[in-house]
Amino acid sequence: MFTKILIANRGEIAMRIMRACQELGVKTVAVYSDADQNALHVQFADEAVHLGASAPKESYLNRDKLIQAALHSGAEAIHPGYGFLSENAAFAAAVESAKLKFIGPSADSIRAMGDKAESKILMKKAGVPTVPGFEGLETEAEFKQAAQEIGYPVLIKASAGGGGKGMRVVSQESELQDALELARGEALNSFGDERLLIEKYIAAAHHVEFQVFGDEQGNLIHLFERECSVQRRHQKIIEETPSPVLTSELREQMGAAAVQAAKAVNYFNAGTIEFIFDPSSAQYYFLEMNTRLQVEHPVTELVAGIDLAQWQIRVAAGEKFPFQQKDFMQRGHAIECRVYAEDPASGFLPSTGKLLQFIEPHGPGVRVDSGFAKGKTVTHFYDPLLAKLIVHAENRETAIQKMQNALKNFIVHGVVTNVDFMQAVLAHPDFASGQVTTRWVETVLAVADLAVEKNKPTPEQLISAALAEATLANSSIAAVERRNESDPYSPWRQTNGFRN
Amino acid sequence: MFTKILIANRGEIAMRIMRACQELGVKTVAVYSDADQNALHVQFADEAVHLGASAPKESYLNRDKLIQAALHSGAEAIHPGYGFLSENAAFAAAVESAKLKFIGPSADSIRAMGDKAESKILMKKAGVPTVPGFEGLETEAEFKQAAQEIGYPVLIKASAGGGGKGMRVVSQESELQDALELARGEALNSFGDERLLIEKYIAAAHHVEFQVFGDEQGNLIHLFERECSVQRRHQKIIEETPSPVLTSELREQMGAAAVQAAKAVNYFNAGTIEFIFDPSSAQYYFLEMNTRLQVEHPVTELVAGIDLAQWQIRVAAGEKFPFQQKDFMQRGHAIECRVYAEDPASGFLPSTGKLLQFIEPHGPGVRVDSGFAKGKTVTHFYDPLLAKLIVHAENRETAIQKMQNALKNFIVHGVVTNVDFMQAVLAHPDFASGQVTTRWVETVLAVADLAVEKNKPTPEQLISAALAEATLANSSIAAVERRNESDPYSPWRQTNGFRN
Amino acid sequence: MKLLFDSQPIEIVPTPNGYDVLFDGQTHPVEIARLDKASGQIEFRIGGIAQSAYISFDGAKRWITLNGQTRMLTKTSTARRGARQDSTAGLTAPMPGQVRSVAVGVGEAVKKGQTLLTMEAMKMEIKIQALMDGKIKTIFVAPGATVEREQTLVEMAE
Amino acid sequence: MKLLFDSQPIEIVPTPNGYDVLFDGQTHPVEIARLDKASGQIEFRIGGIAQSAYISFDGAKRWITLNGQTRMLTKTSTARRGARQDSTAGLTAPMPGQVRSVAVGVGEAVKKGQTLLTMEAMKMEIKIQALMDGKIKTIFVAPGATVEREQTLVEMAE
Repeated sequence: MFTKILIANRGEIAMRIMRACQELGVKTVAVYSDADQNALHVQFADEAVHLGASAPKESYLNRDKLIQAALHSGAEAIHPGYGFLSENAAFAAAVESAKLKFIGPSADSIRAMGDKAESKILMKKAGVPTVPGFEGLETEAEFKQAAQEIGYPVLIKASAGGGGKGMRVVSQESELQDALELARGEALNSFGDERLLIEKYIAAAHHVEFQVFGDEQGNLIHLFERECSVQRRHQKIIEETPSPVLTSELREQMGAAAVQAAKAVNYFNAGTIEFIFDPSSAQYYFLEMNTRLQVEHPVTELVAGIDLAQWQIRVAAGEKFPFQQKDFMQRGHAIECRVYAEDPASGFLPSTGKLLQFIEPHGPGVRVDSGFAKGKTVTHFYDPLLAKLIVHAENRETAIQKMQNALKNFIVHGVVTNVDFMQAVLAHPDFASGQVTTRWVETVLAVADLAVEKNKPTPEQLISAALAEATLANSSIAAVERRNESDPYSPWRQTNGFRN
Repeated sequence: MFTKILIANRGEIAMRIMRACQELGVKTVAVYSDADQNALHVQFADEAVHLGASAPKESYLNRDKLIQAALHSGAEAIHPGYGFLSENAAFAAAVESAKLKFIGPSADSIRAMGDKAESKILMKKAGVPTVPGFEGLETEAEFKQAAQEIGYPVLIKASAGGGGKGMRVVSQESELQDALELARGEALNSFGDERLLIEKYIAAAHHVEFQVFGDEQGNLIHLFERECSVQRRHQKIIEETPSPVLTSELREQMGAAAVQAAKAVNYFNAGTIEFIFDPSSAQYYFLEMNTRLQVEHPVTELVAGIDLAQWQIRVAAGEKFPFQQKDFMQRGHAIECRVYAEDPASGFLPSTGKLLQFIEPHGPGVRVDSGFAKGKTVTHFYDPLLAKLIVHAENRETAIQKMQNALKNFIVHGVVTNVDFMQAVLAHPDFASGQVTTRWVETVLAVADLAVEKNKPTPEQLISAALAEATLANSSIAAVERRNESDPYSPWRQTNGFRN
Repeated sequence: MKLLFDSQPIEIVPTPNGYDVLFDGQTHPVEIARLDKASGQIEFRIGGIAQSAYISFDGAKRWITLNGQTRMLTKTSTARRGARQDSTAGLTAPMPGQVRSVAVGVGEAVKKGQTLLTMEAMKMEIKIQALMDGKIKTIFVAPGATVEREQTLVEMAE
Repeated sequence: MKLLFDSQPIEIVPTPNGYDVLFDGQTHPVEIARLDKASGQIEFRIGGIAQSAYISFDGAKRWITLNGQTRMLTKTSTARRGARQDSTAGLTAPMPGQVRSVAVGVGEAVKKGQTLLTMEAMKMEIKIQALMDGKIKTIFVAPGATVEREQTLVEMAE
């Protein structure tokens, strides 16, 4: 086992990994930017290295600084977390070149899965179902013929693309020509590459992904699925497992396909195969592979009964993964809610500020993976994830109840959060019946109504505000809080004298 | 389902039950004594009823006051928790007479299992193994013959007994006469009843108990065992499941015996069959039944994947328990450490005072069922349990690691706790090999050494104390804490004027 | 004590048992059960029904959580009412972030809805669009600039 | 600054980088990394090794948790040293609790080890036993009385 690991990340995932390290008896090195000098992960680590300015490219995305920090602090390995450099093949390679261990898959695996078009071709070869479509077409006639073959509606998207750019849904042949021109222009502008691909458009799709895990000796299995269809702007908000739309036959098929996909790139460590699932036809298609630990890994941990973060470190240290597929089963139901600093009533605009209150819910079956605490500041430099609230219960119904109650007891002041919004999702009949598709938040859930509902304060809210004014205002609270603040750099010496 | 429940208890178990109620959408009524007016369970409940003075008989043991409080507040049921009136058949009967529901077994079941000698006879009849021995003997000659039949060493104990009184271990025949006389005298003094029983003395025994659970329609199953051999003064300190000493064959046999025992008294709701287990012979013997939820129920919840507190309420409300024996399996390993306000170095003397610091550990697989918080006061009126720390991991080894790390992060100041003592237990090779018997703490673990080791402060401790003096002392901390204290009865009005 | 929250006038008057809170022509008698200044928690009763609120102070803002719902109210003084400018000519940053690009120049004529500049915050791109047809009068920021919430970015003229 | 903890003399002297802490003839240079007054947490380095301590103040007592181990130190002033009475004649309550029964009367002769009274606290019975042979001089408590830690219960004479 390693004696010291550098965690090249921040927020809740840095905390999660450091807790795993503590339990394994491994020392931790945190890294931080200017904005994070007072952050929780810096305080929690055994030591912390300052990287640079707040902008990610000066800090958490700066490969050289990270590797230097690891070498300088005597760390033997780097855990990348998720986001930032976690899926950067060049970083993984550079880490290994510096004789450090990259806690994740090989640089080759990351590279192979990094390009959308290439990985799709690779998966087709490996016999993994992909969305029906064609790559490498050029003329309008070719596209027209392809569209007829696939059947409308079709999706046109940039080969080099991502983030919805250069993407067009075409419902009938008459729209095809315009769509091709527009998509080509956008693709060229955004990626400097006008190549397009065409595939079947799946209107009401679920996002169902499979966790895979393997050691460096070639033992790789899957740990079942996660249903991640509750999304806004292509970003997941609520995840759960088991998926309410899978039968056990489908689960077995898709799990086998996920293992096949991962083995096609000689995968090891934790990874996720994302599928698009069409409930109308019960068909599933490979979407992409995430070559790192996912944000939503806790639901798998709870339902499969495994500590993924610990095992990531163990297998990176050379341990064999001692389990086989048959050792795992899904037990109970787990749901994760991502508590974001954002305002759902204003189009999910991020919200920043100092956390005036931050009370996490507690109780049996309630887990909070948090990167913040009362008094900490949420800045605009990084993603708005404050904490993940995860519950585990006997079945989906009780898990929903548990989550609703836990959300009620999660109190955040100082930034606007999506907590109340997630309550609305959980209380919706479509969620109860498991019919939420990836476009559901945008198309079905009446976000506008939520905003309207909030316009008029309730009598109880007005009374609370008035009571606070009468009892708490101008009291010692504000003064006390200021005095309790700790300043990490020039602490007590200016203010405290010595008594001899 | 009920709309409102009164919880006739305090501390962590009151909190545990109220959390279950919250998730079920059931309103809660707390009760409290003078000493507990500021307690956590009072603040957490939807409403709270004052019972009376701090002495238990004036408050938590006062049947009439509890029933009146339930009737007055409109509660439909009473949950007794553990301890206090939870195993009092007369209370259970009185609750039902008041047209309230007692959340637990029937008064008849409680009564049948309440008397040690009677329940032993009942169990023999039901074919449940009991410790070999005889009841109803009178003359010394009868005892001598019985002892020969059983084989020395034998145990003589008061039929009406409990708490070790009137109990004598006899290793050879020459000691028998004296032992009988002494035991008779003690039995008469303590219980007004000189009847004795004789049974085989099991020197190196494990305490292994089985959780049973049933509904009022007659479906009753077991939920596997708990190993509770780490004890001091016959009180459990650390519990775990699975037991390191059971084979799967033994588990199946003992589980079946537990179900048989419970069915013999038409048991429903949560209960526990305690066995003495002799590892040298692999024999098990019925010891007694606890007709209520146990302190250590969380380890079962984690390893069996069930919420016992919720199901207690559900089946009391008339729901069927929908599971069969085959629906359950043990997954992973769970350990519970009871954090007591007591000083192991001074013979586990209770410690009281105000909690100056109370930081609970957090993290995946770590659960804290707590009845206290920073600023609360631990009084001498009730038992010294501050919180239960429970971990769940893939296997026993990682569970021990997780517990060791969690204990390291549990910080309590203001009262002495057994946290460091439990670290010593967990680190002991006997614990690692699962060889701890019920008398191990007293006979093997060198408590004296622990005390000596603490006598001399370490250099780091001295340095910390000196730094605190230089940086924290006479600072704003003390003043701030005083100002933050909330006074529940005459809050802001004396101090705050109004600004118009 | 007269208050104004989100333009709602409220009066609060101490009583022997607690307070009377008056608004919309109604009087709500309130009893205080417990007050925890450290956490900003107030437990009270309205008409016998127990309520528990968490309240934080943030300048004129009040963060209130009640029954698991959080909302923000703004305390205003009568004097400052109506002072808010609703001009469509000045474009402000909807949140703190960094200016990524500026798509127009001073003096340029633009159409309503046209993107004038883009910002970035928390991995998200935000387009600042013209609220009317007109001309660019002043541009206050350059690409790369860090801006605060409600900082004016561009001023237009008709 | 000179201190005395559990009879151990310590001196602490500010330095440009933090403090020097002196005891047992050794000087330990300490650097402060972070100080959180709200939680009483001090992060510091001794000889380059990071340490994190939680410290609470309780009159003269200091509760210290370091590396997951908690211990209490008592700060004493040199003046008060040695003032503690070690008499075996006065019997004090080892902890707060309630007197359950008194087994002896004033003037009664008792043997060392004989139970004089029983107390109850936290469901536990505690026997107060004579520390020497002698006579009961005074009994300060009656059954049912609530007593504080270190309150004198019984006084004996030889």
